[in-house]
Amino acid sequence: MKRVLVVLCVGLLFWIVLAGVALAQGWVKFLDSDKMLVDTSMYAKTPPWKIGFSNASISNSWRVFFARHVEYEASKHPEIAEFYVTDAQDNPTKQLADVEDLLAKGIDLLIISPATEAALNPAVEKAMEKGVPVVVVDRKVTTDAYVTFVESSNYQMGKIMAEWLAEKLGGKGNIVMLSGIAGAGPAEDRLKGAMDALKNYPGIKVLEQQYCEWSPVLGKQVMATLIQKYPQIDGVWADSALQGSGAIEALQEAGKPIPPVTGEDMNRYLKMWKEMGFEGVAVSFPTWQGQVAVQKAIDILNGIAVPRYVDCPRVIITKENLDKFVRMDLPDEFFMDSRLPEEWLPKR
Amino acid sequence: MLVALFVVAGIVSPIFYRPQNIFNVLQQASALGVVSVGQTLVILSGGIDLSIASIMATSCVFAAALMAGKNSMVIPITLFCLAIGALAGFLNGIITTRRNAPPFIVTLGTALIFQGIRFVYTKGAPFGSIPSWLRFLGRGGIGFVPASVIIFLFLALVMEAILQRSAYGRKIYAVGDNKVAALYSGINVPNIILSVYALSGIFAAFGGLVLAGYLGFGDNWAGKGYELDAIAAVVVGGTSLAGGEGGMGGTVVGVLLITILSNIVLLAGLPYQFQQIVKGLVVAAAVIFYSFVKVSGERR
Amino acid sequence: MVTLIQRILRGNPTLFFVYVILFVFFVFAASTAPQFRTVYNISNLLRQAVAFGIVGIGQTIVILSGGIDLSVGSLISLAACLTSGIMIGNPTLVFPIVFLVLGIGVLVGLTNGTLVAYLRVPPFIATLAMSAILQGSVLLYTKKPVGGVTRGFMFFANGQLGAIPFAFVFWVILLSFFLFLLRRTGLGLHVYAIGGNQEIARLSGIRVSVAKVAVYVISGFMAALTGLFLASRLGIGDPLMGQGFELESITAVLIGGTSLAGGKGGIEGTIAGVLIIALINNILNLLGVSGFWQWIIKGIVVIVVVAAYKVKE
Amino acid sequence: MKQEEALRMVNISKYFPGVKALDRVTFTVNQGEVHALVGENGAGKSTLMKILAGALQPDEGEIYLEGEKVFIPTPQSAWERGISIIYQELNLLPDLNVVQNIFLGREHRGRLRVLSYSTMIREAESLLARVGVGIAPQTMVRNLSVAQQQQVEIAKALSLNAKILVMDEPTASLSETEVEKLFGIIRDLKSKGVTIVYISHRLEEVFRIADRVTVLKDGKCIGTYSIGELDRDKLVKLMVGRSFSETFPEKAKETGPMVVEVRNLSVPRILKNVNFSVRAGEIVGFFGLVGSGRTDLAKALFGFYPHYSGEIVVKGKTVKLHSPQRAIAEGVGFAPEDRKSEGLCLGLSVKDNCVMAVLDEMRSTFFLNRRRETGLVQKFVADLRIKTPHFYQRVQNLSGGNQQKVVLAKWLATRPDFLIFDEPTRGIDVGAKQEIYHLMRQLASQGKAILMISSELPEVIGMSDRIYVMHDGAIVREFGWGERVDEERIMYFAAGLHVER
Repeated sequence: MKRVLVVLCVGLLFWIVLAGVALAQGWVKFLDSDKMLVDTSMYAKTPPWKIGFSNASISNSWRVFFARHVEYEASKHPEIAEFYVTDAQDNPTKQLADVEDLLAKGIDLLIISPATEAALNPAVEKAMEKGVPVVVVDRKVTTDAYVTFVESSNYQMGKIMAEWLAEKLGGKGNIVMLSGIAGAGPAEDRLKGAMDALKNYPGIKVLEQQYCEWSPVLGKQVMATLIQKYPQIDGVWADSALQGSGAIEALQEAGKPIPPVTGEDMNRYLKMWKEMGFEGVAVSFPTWQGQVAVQKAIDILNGIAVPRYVDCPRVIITKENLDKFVRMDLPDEFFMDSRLPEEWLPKR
Repeated sequence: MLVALFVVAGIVSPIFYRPQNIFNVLQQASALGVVSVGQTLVILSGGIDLSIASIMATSCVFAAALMAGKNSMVIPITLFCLAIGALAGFLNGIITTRRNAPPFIVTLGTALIFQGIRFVYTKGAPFGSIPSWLRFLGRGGIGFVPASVIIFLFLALVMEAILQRSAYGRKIYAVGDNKVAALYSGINVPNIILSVYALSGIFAAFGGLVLAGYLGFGDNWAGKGYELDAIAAVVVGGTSLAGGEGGMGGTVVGVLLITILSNIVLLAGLPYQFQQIVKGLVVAAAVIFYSFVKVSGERR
Repeated sequence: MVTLIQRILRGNPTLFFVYVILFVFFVFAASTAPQFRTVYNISNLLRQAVAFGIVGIGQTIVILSGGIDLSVGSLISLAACLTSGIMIGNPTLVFPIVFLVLGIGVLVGLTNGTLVAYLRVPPFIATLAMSAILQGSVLLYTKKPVGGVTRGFMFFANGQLGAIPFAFVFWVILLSFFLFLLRRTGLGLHVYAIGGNQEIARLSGIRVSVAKVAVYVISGFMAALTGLFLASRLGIGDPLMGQGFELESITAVLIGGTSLAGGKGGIEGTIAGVLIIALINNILNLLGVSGFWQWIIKGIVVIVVVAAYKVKE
Repeated sequence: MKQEEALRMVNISKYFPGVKALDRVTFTVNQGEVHALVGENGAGKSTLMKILAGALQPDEGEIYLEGEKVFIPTPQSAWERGISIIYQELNLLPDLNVVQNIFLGREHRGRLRVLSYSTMIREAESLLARVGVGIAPQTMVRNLSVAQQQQVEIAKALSLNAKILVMDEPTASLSETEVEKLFGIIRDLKSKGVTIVYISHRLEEVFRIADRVTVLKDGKCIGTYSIGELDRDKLVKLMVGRSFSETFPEKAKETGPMVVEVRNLSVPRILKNVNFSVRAGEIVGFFGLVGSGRTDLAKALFGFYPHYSGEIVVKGKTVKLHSPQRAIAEGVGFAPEDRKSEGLCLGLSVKDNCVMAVLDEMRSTFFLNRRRETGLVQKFVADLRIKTPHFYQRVQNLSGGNQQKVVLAKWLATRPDFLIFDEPTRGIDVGAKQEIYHLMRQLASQGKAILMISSELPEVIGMSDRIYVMHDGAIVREFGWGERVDEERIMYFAAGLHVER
């Protein structure tokens, strides 16, 4: 009895600490509703199904890989009679219209990758009100009106990158931070994650944080200027390999030793890393989130309970496993944490 | 004005004067410079070209894909990319002249079409790589002078010479000043306009190659925003949006001004948002300045 | 009937042509996509047209006066962000915020107008610069979607009056008002006159500068209104949500047959232009055309439509 | 009859860049008179009237209306004081309708300041009836002929119920009958006590309608005369400061070979079966009312209507003139009617305009040859006596006559065999007119064939060796060498009266 009590107390204490940390970290979701399974029996339907996928855009290669995963997974399920895809071209207003168009087609389930978080609330609410279950993927909505949310946390991604960088520098040094598009959800989340992580490393001094629009051109230009401005840059935190690869080029051309630079699973970055041999880390923002989203969608329509929240585990590529991911023969803009079979890769 | 900015830049940050920084600024200015040369021609003839950025990216993507890292392919594919640019410009020109449609909207449409074409071609994920020769064009240098800026200044100089000294150049001014009078003087106005758009397309494609060289791979959005920056540079350089007035000299200054501006905003450590605000203010101020100079000139 | 058509053709062939195109698109949509014909889809289509419709009205008036307004996109973002950022679900704040936001729109328009009319800055440049300044300001205010609007406020964009979207009714009322303004008031006539020939307008005793400022104020007001509408439609303001509105609204106006040189055209055409663009989007979605091809098709449609108006010199 | 003073402008001065347009001009008009204001182009007439109308502000000077000192800062304030003006260049907006144009800037408003078109339309109808033109008030101005537009302008001026009405070259594009109608209106207004200031280059009109004349020259007031004190010669002498015994140069004594022969030239709906010829050394005049197709004929000869039918023979060779470039290559030159919008690039320099049509000839290898260019320009500036401070002066800063000479220089540079002049002296002062006439005759005597289109009868008769009269797109009469011509006979055919016989 006593032992049971002790176990219980320790367990409780552990819970409280964890909850406290979680609250402090702002991942409250993990603990309340998010780990829960959602009963989807009311959405069960006999095939054939019509599924709508409202994509935010396919205007860059990450999004193309993401969309391909969705379509690849959909193609594997003969139960899906119709699979409609719309492209909002990065415009939330158009996406709202797209969702309305999809609903007009009488879809049984909506998969949505919102163009901007929060702004697509009315779209998903409308779908749920009509009894169409919604799978949100990649970027979040702030309403509760969805069945499941599949993502890979941008906050975590930024945080892991920053922690790696701080550890690599031994907790001490000057870094610059290069973000994506000011005002874009993923960029801001990654930045927030990084900033929160850096609070634990008082020795790390952020010399400057600038936005580079996820453009390799701007990444290179901004870095070239920052090199002039700061004689000593010990590390570069870049929230994506787009500006990251530009920054590496700038460093290389300035004839500087390349300090640790963070990146992601974009082949360009991996290739540079392999060729130049600097200290790098790639934290993937998995393109296969889309595949998971379709799998969850199938579950829902089969009436199988799904988790309220699915976090797709990001791959962390380090020096040790770099060779497993980098492919010198593949194009620069390929994302290597991919689950696509060879024939589904974008090709001419 | 440029001198003033140089002084201000130095006050904001002495780093500005470092040779390496000047090198960077010049290098960063050159792709914008090349496309602004084309934009100047279009604006002088009384038009406007908003398809520049799209042509740049298309050329960049095609260069990477078709050169595939092989130096032997640089020259043929460069020609191919310039041909694509010329084609886009030709489309702009032919519709603007034959159908007398507003260039603003026609070039916007062309931009969309070529955006679609490059994505369809690459399926959204650009492939291939940029061979070392082209890379030298984009990032190499002779001593402290970037190769790309030599090309930019050379092109600007050649076009200025053509504008001021050749029959063709004079015709561009005439068309920009008064299309009807140019027509009545036996100038083949549609052909001039057509050629100007085609040239702008070629310059845009070339700018895309410079950027490809700078960047090292095919990027679907290389040159994003350059169409408006180029217009801003041309206008800041004193070329009138109404056409028929201005020249390359001003454009070179305008391009440097816009680039230096970004540079000193960064050197001053101002956040990105300020860069936009400052750019907006400077462009507005420059144009207000010109209009005052003009008005006081008239009242002289 | 034949004489009527002849009269229309002689009076305003461009307008006639736009509506023919609209009709053709409509018939095409209705015949190829069965889902198109549902009441639900049509009411969606109308609702979708409203955002561009509102900002398009302002843009039309600016273009009629011989100007152009490239600052509407950033202004929309600013307006939407302020709306949701200050309201944060508080119903008592709805009216003050609406006034504040519309006031900011007016102020921005006033600045644009002053730059154009009194400081002689070409409208293209003045509003482009304004756009950069506004976009910078929004991002200084917030980098993420902020706050949220109240349920009641969301009725503005999403409510239904029976089968008809409230927003569409609102748009129709706005349209009638501005049609009336352009056709039946001095300001409207003066806008056409200024766009036709500024010097003649001046010699006719029209206060050109005042009218020009008024035109940009209207455009700023309409852009702010669009920002309110979008905040209502999406429930929240996003600092990048207005991107692209400037160029698309101009496209709609020009497709509607209004001349970029000013003085010719009107809101009647813009209505068709806005509906044509909404229809294209709707059809391409219903037909499931891939995003890459959508760009190409849209580009071609835009060029073909403007090329079809052979404007006389 | 006791004359009250309606208007007195005292010591008015106005400066423009590089020019003193008005130099302490004093101008007095009596109540109820028709007061002609004459002077060469650039004498300052239009500037003075623009100041009166509130469109320009004087740099110094005062204006008195009925003895009371006034300021006229805007066009509205001019109307409020009963001053209205019909400008020299048409001031109508083509994309608005007649009613909107007539009432532009002072629309009638009903309740809630809404425009009340019904009242405006009613009023417009009565105004148009008064002018004697039968057009529907809601017609777009774009669809009106030039003469009809001019009449709408007059209706617009009438609508103001002005006490002082200024007419700046109102008859420039009116036919003889329409001019008569206008004079009727002027007399009618005068009888109602309206004061009229009448600006015209057509001196015979001045003598027919004016009570008094004020002469301006080079921005200065030469004097005011009652019409009885003057005759034509005296007036011209006052205007140009020298006298002209003969207005037109001597006609050609002999002609050379055929240069241009046109056979059955037709352009659907524009030209019908036009046949004519022009020989080297002769000036052939074309007269026709507005809409008769005279300018279209010129355009056809200059390659603007590529789909014509019929034959054009230049120097014995049948040519296909399907573009202006082709026409120029065949030795055709064309000085168009509207100098500012068709003839010149106003923002460019004298030099650039002069060489514009021969740019391709100015090349040595690739670049333009500066020396050849300046040589050419120097020659023409000297030959044609173009008054310009330097070759790089923008042509917009030149006077009308000098601008016309630049146009002429542009065409002479192409060394044409055949020159078409469309209204060569429109809006040009008497002195410059003389120069242009002499230049034209000189060119003819050098062996060029010249086709002159004009709507001024004295000019056509005085200048032409032969005259063709056009009506409704066709040539209706040729007056051959030495054939007796007079204004009535020409007008008889031009007005199409021979058909109705």
